[in-house]
Amino acid sequence: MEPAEIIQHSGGAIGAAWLMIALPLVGAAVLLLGGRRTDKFGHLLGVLMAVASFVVAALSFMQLLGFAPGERRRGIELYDFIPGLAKVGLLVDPLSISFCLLITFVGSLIHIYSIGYMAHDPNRRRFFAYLNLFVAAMLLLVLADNYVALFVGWEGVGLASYLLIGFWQHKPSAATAAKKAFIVNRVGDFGLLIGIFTIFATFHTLAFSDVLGNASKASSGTLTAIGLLLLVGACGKSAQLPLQSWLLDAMEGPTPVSALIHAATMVTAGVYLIVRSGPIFEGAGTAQLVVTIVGVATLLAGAIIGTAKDDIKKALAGSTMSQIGYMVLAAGIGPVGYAFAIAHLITHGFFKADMFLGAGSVMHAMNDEVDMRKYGALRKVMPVTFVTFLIGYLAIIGFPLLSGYFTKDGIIETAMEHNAILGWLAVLGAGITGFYMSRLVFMTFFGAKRWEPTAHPHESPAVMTWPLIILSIGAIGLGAFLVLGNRFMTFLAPAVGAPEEMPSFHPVSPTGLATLALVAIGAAFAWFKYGRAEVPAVAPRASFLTTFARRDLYGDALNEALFMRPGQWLTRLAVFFDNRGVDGLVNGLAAGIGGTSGRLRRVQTGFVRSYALSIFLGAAVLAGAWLVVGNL
Amino acid sequence: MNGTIQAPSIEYALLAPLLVVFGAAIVGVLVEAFAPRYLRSAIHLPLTLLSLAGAFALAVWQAIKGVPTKPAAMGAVAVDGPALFIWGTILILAFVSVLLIKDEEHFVGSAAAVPGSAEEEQSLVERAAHTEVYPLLLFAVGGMLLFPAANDLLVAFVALEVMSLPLYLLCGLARRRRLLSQEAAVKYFLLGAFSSAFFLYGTALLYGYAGSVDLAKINQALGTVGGQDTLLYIGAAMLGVGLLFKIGAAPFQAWKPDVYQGSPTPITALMASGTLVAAFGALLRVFWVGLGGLDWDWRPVFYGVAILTMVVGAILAITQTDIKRMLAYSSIAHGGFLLIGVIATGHTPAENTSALSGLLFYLVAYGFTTVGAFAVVTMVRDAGGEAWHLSRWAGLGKRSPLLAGTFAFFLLAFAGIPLTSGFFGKYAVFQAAVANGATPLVIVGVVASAIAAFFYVRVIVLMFFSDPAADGPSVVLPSRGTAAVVGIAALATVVLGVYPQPVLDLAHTAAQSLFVR
Amino acid sequence: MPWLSTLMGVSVLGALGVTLVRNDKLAKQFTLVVSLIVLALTVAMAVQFSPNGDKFQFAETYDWIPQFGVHYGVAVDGIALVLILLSVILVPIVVLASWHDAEAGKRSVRTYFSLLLVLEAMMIGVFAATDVFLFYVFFEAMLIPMYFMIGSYGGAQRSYAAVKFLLYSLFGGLLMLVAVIALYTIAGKGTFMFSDLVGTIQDVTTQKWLFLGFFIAFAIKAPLWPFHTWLPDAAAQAPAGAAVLLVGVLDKVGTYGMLRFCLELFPDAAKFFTPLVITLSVIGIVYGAIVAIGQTDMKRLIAYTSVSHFGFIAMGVFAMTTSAGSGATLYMVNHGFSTGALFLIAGFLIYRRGSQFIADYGGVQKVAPILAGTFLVAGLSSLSLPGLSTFVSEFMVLTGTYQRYVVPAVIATVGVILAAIYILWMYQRTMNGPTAESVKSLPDLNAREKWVVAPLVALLLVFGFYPKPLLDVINPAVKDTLSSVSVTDPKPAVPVAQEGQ
Amino acid sequence: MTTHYLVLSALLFAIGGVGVLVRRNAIVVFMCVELMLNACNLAFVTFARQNGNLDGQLIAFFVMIVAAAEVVIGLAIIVTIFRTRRSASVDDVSLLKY
Repeated sequence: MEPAEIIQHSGGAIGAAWLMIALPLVGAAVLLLGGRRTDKFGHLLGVLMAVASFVVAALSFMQLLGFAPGERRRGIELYDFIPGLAKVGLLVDPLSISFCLLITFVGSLIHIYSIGYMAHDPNRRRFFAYLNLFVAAMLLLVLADNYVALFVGWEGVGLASYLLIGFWQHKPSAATAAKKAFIVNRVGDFGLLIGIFTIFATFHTLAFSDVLGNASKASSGTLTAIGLLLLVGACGKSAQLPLQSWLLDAMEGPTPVSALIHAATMVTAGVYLIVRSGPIFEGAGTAQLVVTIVGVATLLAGAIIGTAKDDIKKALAGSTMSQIGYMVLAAGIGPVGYAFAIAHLITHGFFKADMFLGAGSVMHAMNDEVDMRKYGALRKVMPVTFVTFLIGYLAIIGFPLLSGYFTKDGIIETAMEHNAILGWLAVLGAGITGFYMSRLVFMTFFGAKRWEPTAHPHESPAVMTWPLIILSIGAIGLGAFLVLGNRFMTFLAPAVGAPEEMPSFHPVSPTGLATLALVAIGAAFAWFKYGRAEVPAVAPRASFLTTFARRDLYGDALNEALFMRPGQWLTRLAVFFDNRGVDGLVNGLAAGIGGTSGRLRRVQTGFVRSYALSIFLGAAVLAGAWLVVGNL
Repeated sequence: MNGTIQAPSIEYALLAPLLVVFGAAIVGVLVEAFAPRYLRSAIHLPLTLLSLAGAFALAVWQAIKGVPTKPAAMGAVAVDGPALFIWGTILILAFVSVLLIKDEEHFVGSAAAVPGSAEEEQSLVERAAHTEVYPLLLFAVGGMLLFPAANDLLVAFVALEVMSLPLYLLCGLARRRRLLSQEAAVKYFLLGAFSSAFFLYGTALLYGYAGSVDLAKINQALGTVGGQDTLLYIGAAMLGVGLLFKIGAAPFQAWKPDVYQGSPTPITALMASGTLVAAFGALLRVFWVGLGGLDWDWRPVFYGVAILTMVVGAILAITQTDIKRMLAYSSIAHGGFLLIGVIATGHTPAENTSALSGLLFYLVAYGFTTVGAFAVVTMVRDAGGEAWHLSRWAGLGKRSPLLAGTFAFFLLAFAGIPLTSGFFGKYAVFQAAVANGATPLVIVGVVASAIAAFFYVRVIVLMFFSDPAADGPSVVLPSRGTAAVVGIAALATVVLGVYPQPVLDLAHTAAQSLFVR
Repeated sequence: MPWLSTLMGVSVLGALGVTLVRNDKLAKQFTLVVSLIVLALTVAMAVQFSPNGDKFQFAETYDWIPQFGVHYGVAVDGIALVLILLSVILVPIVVLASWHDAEAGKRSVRTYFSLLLVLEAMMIGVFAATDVFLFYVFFEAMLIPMYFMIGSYGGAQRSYAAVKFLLYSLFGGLLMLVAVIALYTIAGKGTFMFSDLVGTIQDVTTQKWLFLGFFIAFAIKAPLWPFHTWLPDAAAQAPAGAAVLLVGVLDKVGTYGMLRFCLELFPDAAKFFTPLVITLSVIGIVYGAIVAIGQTDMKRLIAYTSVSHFGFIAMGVFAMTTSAGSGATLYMVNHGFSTGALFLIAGFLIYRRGSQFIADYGGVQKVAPILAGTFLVAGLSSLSLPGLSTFVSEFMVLTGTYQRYVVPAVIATVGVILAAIYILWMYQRTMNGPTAESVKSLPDLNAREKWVVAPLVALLLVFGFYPKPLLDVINPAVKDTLSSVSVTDPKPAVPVAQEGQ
Repeated sequence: MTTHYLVLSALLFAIGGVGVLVRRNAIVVFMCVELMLNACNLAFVTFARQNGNLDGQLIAFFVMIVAAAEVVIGLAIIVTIFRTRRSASVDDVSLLKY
């Protein structure tokens, strides 16, 4: 089934969809320009704007549901952005509205949570300003009806991410991490930009409606090129191999940031881009294949990294990488996979945000300690956090009937049908997930207390626990709601198309059983190693493989060896060349003329007879020249 | 040979400017002889200024009345458009220079007294003064007027000497640094006489070739006389030596820095402006009227000379540390630029007119700026007299911004920055040269200009961007004359830089009548 | 009404007036008022400009030097108009920013502001000139006030920098002079009016030589690699305000000249040399960025970023597509605001601490958040973050270039990554991390400084989201230019029928 | 026949010229210049003979007068510097250089 036509729309909540973007943007502007004057109510304004944005999203969703499925792609013209290149408009369709709901809903919860989490930070207002900025940019990204506006949002979230990772910028590590995130993202943007240039050169337009509607007319070579370039962009934003390295460092940011940006929403933008550009990928098999390979590679890499991390946030970050790997894998499969990719994206948004916020709650209780080796036995002191975290945990490992069970297993099943190798690797990934998530839970909430003497853990305030509770409810039921009866796939079909034959859900399938078995083995292994056994307070010397995982698969080492060192060397060389070579040439020329002058002026000896000689010789030369010229 | 001698017809009206200047010079000599010492200065100054002004008025009157198309005085003197224009220019420049000379500080009280001797002391006590300066100057100016107007080589030679001999003397009359001044006089004299001999020998050879020293007749002979080309070529080369020497073209430039440096600054100003103008006028006339038919031969030779001159002038100037020497080298470089204009004279009247008018304009522009620049030099003094060393000029911009600013402006004009007269001067000759296919020469010209800009800019750096030395020179309160000179020069530099059209028109009209052949 | 002459006249009279004011403070206020009047007049003029009307509007032509065929001819098309707007917007900002700059060296304050106004008149003149000779006159004469501003009011190495700047530019200008003369002579029209000279040089070899004469001058001015080394010296030594005008406006004369003169007067030569120019530009983009990364001096760093940016502009000009051409023109304007903001804020920082070295700072964000914040915004505009106007222009240039020259555009896009590195690394080293002892008591921006930065940031944001007003003016002019070069945009591989294209 | 005179004139001119280059005494140098002028005179007279007009002879007189004037000036200058420096060597006057 092909995607539906876009219908120009005005009026109603959808007509006011721009408010979704504008409201948080205004919030950010007020808080940033208002300065300290807005300190008192800054966080409240931030929450208000996020919630208001959610309300608009919800109303738009309602209105959209009111249309027949084939008329659910509504375009709203805004203004002529770059005359001749791009008009800006919004596209409200099932795909974008799903994202809007996720972003604004989870976003609002995280805003609320942050009131408590950031309560003691003197710059809380600024934090909320950045959060609002992020929400606005993210919404622009998903609502844009063309690639330029998408790119504006794309970079906007990058900026917000930069600002929020480096929020505690007095910490050099945070500042470095922020910079790294931005630069690595820029590498991705490099691909995305060139992809956009290629699109423009091919179609002379950047509007989704024109490009995607005519994609089939372009040669497959062009489409492959565009697809791969867009993939580079997606890799950067979604921390897929080989541009994954920034995500782990990004955990330097405050935990709500990790939850919102680096788990639930921004990092999934790559998946959105691929799904949105579906018609391009569908015309380019090679590109699709590469997408799936990247997805699988990342889901394994993320999982492996997750197994060895003692920093609770980094372990979760590895998990995020891995889960997004699943989504990318699904997105690379084509229309069958799109719905699963987005569904998993949404459920992941809930349960991963849930877990990140839970981790934040733990850190909040433990004086911002992130090393799980210094946790243990927290289930009793933090019951709410523990229960909500446990739900998230069960959801992610695919415990039957919880969200992850439906969405992730859907992806695995689809992959298995698409390509058995990919499928089995995805199953393997699920097994590892079972291990590292269990390890995380056991190390944190079970076992013996390994707290620092100064730690006095306590349950977090209600403003932090309520978002956890709400998110965990989503983590429980959302998967079933979306997947059962192909509800989401049907809903999404007008936007991204759908397979001719809807897949049916088998509660008991060989793949599903294999997955469950592997997950159980992984969890059991974790129990033996970290639940029952004593966890050393200092990480023991580890095997080569563990070190490999601890060092993020040597991703940073590789970057350093391949890019940073040569880059620094190149920079020094260039500076040297510029000073000595280019500028040296200029100054050398000047010095040369000066030197000539200095030597030549010695000819002016001051002796009148030597002057006379020059006249005499000059006369001879002149006469000689004349004779020569005259007799030519 | 019928026994009667025809009285030569002399067009006195045409020659009136010359006669006025020479007459005033002779009156000046008489004043020296008969007027009491205390009156001499009081008589000389008005006499000199009035005669120059009168001569200028007569030249203007002549120009308005109509430019004659035939040489005057039996073909000896050609009062044509270019000559009148050059006369006007020289007379104004001379007038301005006289205003500088008026300041007696510049000249020695008694030239005969040995420096440092008791006689010199006495002459200082007596406040003795060489008021002969004025008649000498008038003679020199008379020579300058005659030189470019001379229509035969003998007159040219005589004019050359009349112009040069008083200048040799004037060079040696500086009040301060007398050793340098005397050295300048000796060098200028010996080398000047040496080069005059070349000029004369060239005249002789051309006389041998053509049977006449009349320029027009020489030119006629060019096509008709055969078999004596060697005489012609060597003769032309020897004439060239004499003329290029006066211009200061390489390789005959060596005297210029030494003489410019040693001479009393007002005399340097006169030489750098008036002599240069006169010499270029004569060069044009000799080569264009006398050897016009030979231009295929002299143009390539001048090509080389021009390139050498520009390059030598520009390159040697950048390491100079003495302001007057630097200006001298700058003058050499400008001589090179002006030679481009000479080479640019072409074959059609239109081409000639544009080249010639460009050259004339350049001469006016350069002359004024030069006089102004040297006038500024006279004002910057320390205990030992004028402060010539460039390091002494450091920070002048802070101490007397107006003077330094004016000087910087002159320097920018030398460098040929737009909105100064120097720019249009250069532009005019460059354009004529390009129009006549001498583009490579112009490229050398602009490269030399760029190099030359360095040392002008260096002085500005010193004056404005460096901190003043603690015991730096002071700027004397200018006498009214000096102030007037600086003012006039600055005004001319501005006006010619912003609205050059009237003077260009004038030069154009003058050039249109071309040289009388 | 003779708008353009009025603008220049007001500036010049203002410059004279400033020298007559006896009191320094009054002189500053007077200058500010004059520059604001000029701004108001320019805006009034711009409002009356009709983008789809005659190519050149507000034309005034008088004979200046008939003998040389030189006119006083001024007029504006869209390209010139936006650049004049840029200039007159920057001048009051610079005046306000330089409030105390001239005092630091204990030099004449009045002279500084007088030079500033003279420069303003010349900046207007150089963009408005419709007579090639007049353009040349302004082109060269502009050097002088800037020379004095750098030399008299700059940093420790100021005289070296000023001389290098002047001589380098002068050299280029003189080469151009030869070309100007040759153009006049060969065209044989007896006039320097640009419109009369377009299309007169038919011989391609001649065009090539003349093109080189003009181009080298512009390449030095812009500056393109490898003629760029004067810029870091000059910009680093100039007082911040002068650096803004130098990099923000004066250098644009180079790229403007390429667009206006190199392309229109010598279309065939321009096409012939396009590969060369694009190569130089691309080298400049990457090279400038890499060298910028390695700088230890803030102002030098910003100067090198400009080398990179000028590469983008030149590439856009010579890509000869509508999008690239308009983008390049817009880039000239945006770069003025962006680099202007960077230089000024860096200047404020340097003024406080007395050092240009990045290593002397650290953690400024903590003590001076507004300064740091605005510096970040300016920095982000330098790395062309979407939402800021520089993105629009860079995007247009790259899109337009890619249509015709894929590989150069791809290499140039690497500059996008490098820009992130040099800006963010500088920001990190100066603003982030633990607060350095020496900056602990650094005051934040004061009211005057906020007024300096606010308009720039506002312009960057407004044109970042709504560049249409500028592009509506620029687009017709660029299209006209390209049509006189007789090039058309490449056709799309997949034509998509749609309205509005 | 006149060729010999011309050769002589050229020789004299050359001797004068070389004399200027090699002699140190200012007076001698100056006399060498005078020799050159006289060589010119000889040439003039010879050419007058050759060309069959009197112009050359006339010019010779002019040249003599000019030469006399030059002597007056020249001696004055040389004597002045001799008195100052107690030396007539032109090599001693070399303060102005480079």
